[in-house]
Amino acid sequence: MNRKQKRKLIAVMCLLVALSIAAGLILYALKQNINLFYTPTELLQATTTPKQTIRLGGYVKKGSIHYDASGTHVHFTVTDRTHDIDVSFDGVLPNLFREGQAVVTTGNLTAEKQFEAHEVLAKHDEKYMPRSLAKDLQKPIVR
Amino acid sequence: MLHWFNQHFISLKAFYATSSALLPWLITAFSLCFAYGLIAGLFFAPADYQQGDGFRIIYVHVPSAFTAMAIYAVMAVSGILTLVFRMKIAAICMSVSASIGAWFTFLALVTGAIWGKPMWGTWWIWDARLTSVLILLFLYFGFIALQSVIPDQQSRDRAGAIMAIVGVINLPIIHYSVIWWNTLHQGPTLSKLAAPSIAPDMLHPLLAMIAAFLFFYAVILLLRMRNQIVLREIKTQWVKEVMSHAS
Amino acid sequence: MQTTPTEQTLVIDHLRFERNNITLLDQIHSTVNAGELLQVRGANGCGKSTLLRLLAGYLEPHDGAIFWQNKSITEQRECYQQNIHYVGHRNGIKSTLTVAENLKLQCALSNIRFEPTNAQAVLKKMGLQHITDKHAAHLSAGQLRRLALARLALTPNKIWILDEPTTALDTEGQTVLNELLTQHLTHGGIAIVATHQDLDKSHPTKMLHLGAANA
Amino acid sequence: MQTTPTEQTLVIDHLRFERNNITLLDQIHSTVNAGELLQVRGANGCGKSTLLRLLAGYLEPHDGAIFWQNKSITEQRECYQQNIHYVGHRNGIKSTLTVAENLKLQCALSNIRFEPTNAQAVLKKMGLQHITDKHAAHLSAGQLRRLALARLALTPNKIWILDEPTTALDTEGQTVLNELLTQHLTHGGIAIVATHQDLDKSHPTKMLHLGAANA
Amino acid sequence: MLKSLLTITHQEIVMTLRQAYSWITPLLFFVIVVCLFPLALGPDENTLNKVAPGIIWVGALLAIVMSIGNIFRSDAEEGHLDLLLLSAHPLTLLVLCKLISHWITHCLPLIVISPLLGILLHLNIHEESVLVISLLLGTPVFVLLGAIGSALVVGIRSHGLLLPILIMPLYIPVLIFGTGSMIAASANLPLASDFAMMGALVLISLAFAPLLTSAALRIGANQ
Amino acid sequence: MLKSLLTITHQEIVMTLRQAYSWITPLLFFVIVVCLFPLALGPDENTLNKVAPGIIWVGALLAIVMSIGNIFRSDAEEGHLDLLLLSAHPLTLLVLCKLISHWITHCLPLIVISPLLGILLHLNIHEESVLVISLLLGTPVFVLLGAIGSALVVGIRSHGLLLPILIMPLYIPVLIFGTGSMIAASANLPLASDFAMMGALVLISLAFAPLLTSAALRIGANQ
Ligand code: HEM
Ligand SMILES: Nc1ncnc2c1ncn2[C@@H]1O[C@H](COP(=O)(O)OP(=O)(O)OP(=O)(O)O)[C@@H](O)[C@H]1O
Ligand SMILES: Nc1ncnc2c1ncn2[C@@H]1O[C@H](COP(=O)(O)OP(=O)(O)OP(=O)(O)O)[C@@H](O)[C@H]1O
Ligand SMILES: [Mg+2]
Ligand SMILES: [Mg+2]
Repeated sequence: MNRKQKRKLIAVMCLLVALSIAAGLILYALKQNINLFYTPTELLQATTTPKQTIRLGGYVKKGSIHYDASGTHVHFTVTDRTHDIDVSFDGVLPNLFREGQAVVTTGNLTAEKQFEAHEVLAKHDEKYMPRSLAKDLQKPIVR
Repeated sequence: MLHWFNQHFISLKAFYATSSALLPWLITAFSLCFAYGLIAGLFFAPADYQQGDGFRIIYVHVPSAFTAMAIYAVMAVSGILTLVFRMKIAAICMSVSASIGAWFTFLALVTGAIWGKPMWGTWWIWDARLTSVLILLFLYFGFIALQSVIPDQQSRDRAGAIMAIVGVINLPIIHYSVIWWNTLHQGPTLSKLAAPSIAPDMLHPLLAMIAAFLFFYAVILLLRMRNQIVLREIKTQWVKEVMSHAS
Repeated sequence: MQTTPTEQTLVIDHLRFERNNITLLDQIHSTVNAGELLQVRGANGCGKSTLLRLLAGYLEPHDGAIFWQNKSITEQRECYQQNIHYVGHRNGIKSTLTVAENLKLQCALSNIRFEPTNAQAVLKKMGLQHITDKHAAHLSAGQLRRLALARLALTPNKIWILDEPTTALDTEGQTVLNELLTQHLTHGGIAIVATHQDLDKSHPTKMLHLGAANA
Repeated sequence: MQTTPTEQTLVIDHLRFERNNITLLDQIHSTVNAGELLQVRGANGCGKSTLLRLLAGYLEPHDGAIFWQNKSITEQRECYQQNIHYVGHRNGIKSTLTVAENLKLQCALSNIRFEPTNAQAVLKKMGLQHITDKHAAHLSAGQLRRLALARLALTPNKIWILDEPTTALDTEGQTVLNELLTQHLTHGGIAIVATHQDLDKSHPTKMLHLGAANA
Repeated sequence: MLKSLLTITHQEIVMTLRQAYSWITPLLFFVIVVCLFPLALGPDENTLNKVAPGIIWVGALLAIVMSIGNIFRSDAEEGHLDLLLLSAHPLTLLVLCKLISHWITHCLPLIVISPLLGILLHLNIHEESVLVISLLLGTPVFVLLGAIGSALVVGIRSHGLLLPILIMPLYIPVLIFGTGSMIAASANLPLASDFAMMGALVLISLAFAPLLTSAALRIGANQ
Repeated sequence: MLKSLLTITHQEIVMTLRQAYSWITPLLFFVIVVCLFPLALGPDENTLNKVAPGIIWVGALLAIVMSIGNIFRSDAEEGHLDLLLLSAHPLTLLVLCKLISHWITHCLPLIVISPLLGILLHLNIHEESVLVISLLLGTPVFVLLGAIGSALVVGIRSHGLLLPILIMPLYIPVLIFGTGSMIAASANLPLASDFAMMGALVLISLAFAPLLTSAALRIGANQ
């Protein structure tokens, strides 16, 4: 092996090592989950102050939606099926907002498991089917 | 094999001839797919159980988003062919694709935003999918700007190739953004290993529309490539002959 | 090809080069043997600088090839370019470094030990010894050119490619340049020089006349 | 002062100029009458370019003065500078404009009507007629220099200050330059030229030799 | 005289338009910088809304600061500046021609596109119109003051970021009144005083900047 | 071989330090940009605190984008680039030397000063340290990717803001993870994933950027 080949070999080795470490780091990072929003479980582990604005995401718990007398104020529970957080919201809800629907809410954690939202977005899942079919299946819409 | 390729696709002159033969077929294919997709999608596909008729924008949004990404992939591959194999035809393909890709990306962004307002409750949110598509648009702009600045043909091709290759890292990010991260954008419906989670009545027009968009890209691509080929080879005998036939 | 190329022959083989679809150089061929000087002449805009940049491997010909050690230079570009000294219209001097530091950087780039005494000798030869520590930004046009030519004396390279090297040089400077060339050629080097002025007639010179500008 | 200055005489009066506390030019004096050419010679780095920039009013002398129409030029700089054509080491060509547009811009700057036919004639004279619409960015070194010299023919100015105008010019280009100079001088113009090459001997020439570089 | 000056202005604009990137890139830069902020600031939509005027103004400021640095650079490098000094026209007028064409080619497009960015950051109609008016008043000052700085650094090669740090402090008053007017607009407070102030700044800088710029250019040639 | 490369790196650093403004101005630019925001956003302390990470990161990004553009410019203008291509060392290694010295002279000072700006924007100790670490991981990526862009535009004179618009989109992931880590830090959420991601980005760009840069430089000489 002459000098030039040796040099090339070293370069390729360095490249491979760097890339494999990079791949490892990426896998590690993905396992840790990088988020647009935090799930209730994640949020309860963190120590946040009421001042901080946070995105909370999860499913609207069955039977948890309560409207105020005024009709604009709404309370519901967001769950990831391990932990729940109660959300209160004052404003216009998106069309898709309903029980079992995935939502992303923005707001502040005011007390233990109490969330004050100033924005609620509905997250649509990847299923598309006609109404008749959905009725036939009669299966819960949540995952 | 390689020889066959060279005869039909790689040399500019051959490509010009091949493309003349291909174009009518591509146009027909586009028309058929588009007609079926449009009619079936708008009138025959049933309304969605959750989104109602609003979901029909899928027939524009998904094909345009898919095509936008496909075009960038084409550019990156052409970039590699340009840099490594010095193929002129690849360079031409790359540079004329850019603005088409930018338009499709723009379309995907606009249709997505229009769809997002009623369904999510917002036009725009800075989640991983949406942001990475915006980056794609900027990458197209950057590519176009870079190429428009370099006067020398060869340098323009190669510099563009490097830019296209560097930007390709964004494609997996766009595609997997909805899996890797929690996004507001939904997860994959079609482009996953499992069966598509969409009813067949809705799926078929969608696939037809995706094919139609890709054919449309192919048609525009070929037309623009032919222009470029003539411009680049303007001094050669065969182009002069072609031109005299045309006039 | 007129002569059978030896190892150390630079062969220019039916070169064609175009810019924006206009053919600038066509059917250029010539061979330069060790110890020979190729003088490229021609009117303004005929493509001398372009030819020199092709020979230095910066540009790639559209047709034809250049052979060094019997191998096309496009196939061995990095290796080939290590044999070259190129002095173009721009001098390649870093204006933020001093004269001496520029030489030092040049040595590092050529992977050669920097010997201060040797550098001093070279500067002396080029008539720059009194401004060794002056910033290159403050040199006059001719001083810059001398500093650029000092590279030739400093590190040994087989092929010299010089684009109008006499620009801005006074008579004394031109004499020094001719001396450098003589020494290089007698040691078996190759020199390719584009110039409008006549060089010293004593060099073993081949002429290459380029046609009028087609552009 | 040897001769009594007339209106159209440029008088250089015991000029001194220093850079960074080093005296570059000292006790320079000379007079140039209408129709005369002052050739500035000297080794590299002796201060020719510096002197020319002083004469063009870009720099101010530390001592002594330059008189034009019996008045120091520092006192009438803007007026004086309108009489001048300066061609320096850099050509002053806008690379984003075409050859013709560069001439047009030049006319506008001199507040002269742009006559396309006249411009064509000038370009023809300079041997640039075939690249009228080429972008200046794509010109060769010699073509750029020719375009810079085209200014001299295009708009009439009394004083020409040329710093190594022959740089990059081929023999034909040099002939044209000499013709331009002859015409200018016979019409009573003044030319101040720094050059290492000899100019045409037929011009009524005064020589100014600058000493070795003190720097 | 006027005709020549018009020719010069026209030629300047032609040069810029011909190098499309020289006016498109500041525009895209503006757009990208504005888009960077939402990404960097994180999720809070409320905050975003609050800082929108600041972001747009700082984006415009940066785009102009960066593009104004080139106004004399190519002239200096190509030696064209030497010719400007020898021109038959007063240098001040030539400078004014260059500045006007620079504003037309570099700032107008920014102003035209700014309402679009406003939509992205959820501004309402009233705020949008105030944004446009305040930019119309503010950008000329940016250009005029920037020209002085540009001329000061013209003799220095590769001056890097010297120019921005020279002139950005001078831009602060404009920035304060510009964003001030928008904050007032979003609170439905009267704006006249902010606009009056900005108008005054335009006139003052129009009176002095070309003079100072040409003086600085002469000094630059002195090197 | 190694010795020459060290000499070259050293010479590069000397050049930069000698022209003090070439490394001080990006620093000042950073500081000024960060200080512009409090002025543009108005006095609201609460908002300011929230946007602090974003502002610091965008400021650093802009300062680096602006300074990286000059990394090959003077080389190209002086014709020194032609010599680099003829060097006895692989161009890739020369590029790496230049990038390392650029990072040392242009980015390290930014990182060193950033905690001070953090204090100005009321970051706490934990956030400060996260800021420094994330900048240490992020700035090399900025430099490496920036070099590719710089090399691509090297043949073009007065390319203006072309470079920023080419490379800023590529910077966005770094920006997101960088500010993400700080936002997480302020909410006491785990950071390891952000840091791991940034580390991966550094390695990937370290593997490819010098190669692509040198390829681009060769193309630039092709003009
Ligand atoms: C501006 C907003 C949006 C952007 C930029 C965007 C972008 C994209 C992109 C790039 C894809 C293609 C992904 C791939 O092929 O890997 C895609 C797919 C898709 N998008 Fe969107 N989108 C947006 C909004 C929406 C909205 C509001 C909806 C529906 C509620 C939606 C539904 C879909 C669907 C169903 C797919 C197909 C998924 C698959 O099979 O992979 N998008 N979008
Ligand atoms: N900005 C400057 N600062 C310090 N010294 C300078 C500066 N510019 C030029 N010099 C010095 O001034 C001297 C004269 O320079 P000038 O350019 O006038 O020389 P010249 O006679 O034109 O030489 P040449 O024949 O090489 O063009 C030189 O020794 C040069 O080193
Ligand atoms: N980038 C370019 N694009 C288009 N044409 C170019 C480019 N560079 C050079 N040319 C043209 O190529 C021709 C040859 O240029 P080149 O610089 O090789 O000439 P030259 O023989 O060195 O002339 P000179 O004696 O003036 O230096 C010229 O006519 C020039 O106009
Ligand atoms: Mg030449
Ligand atoms: Mg000189």
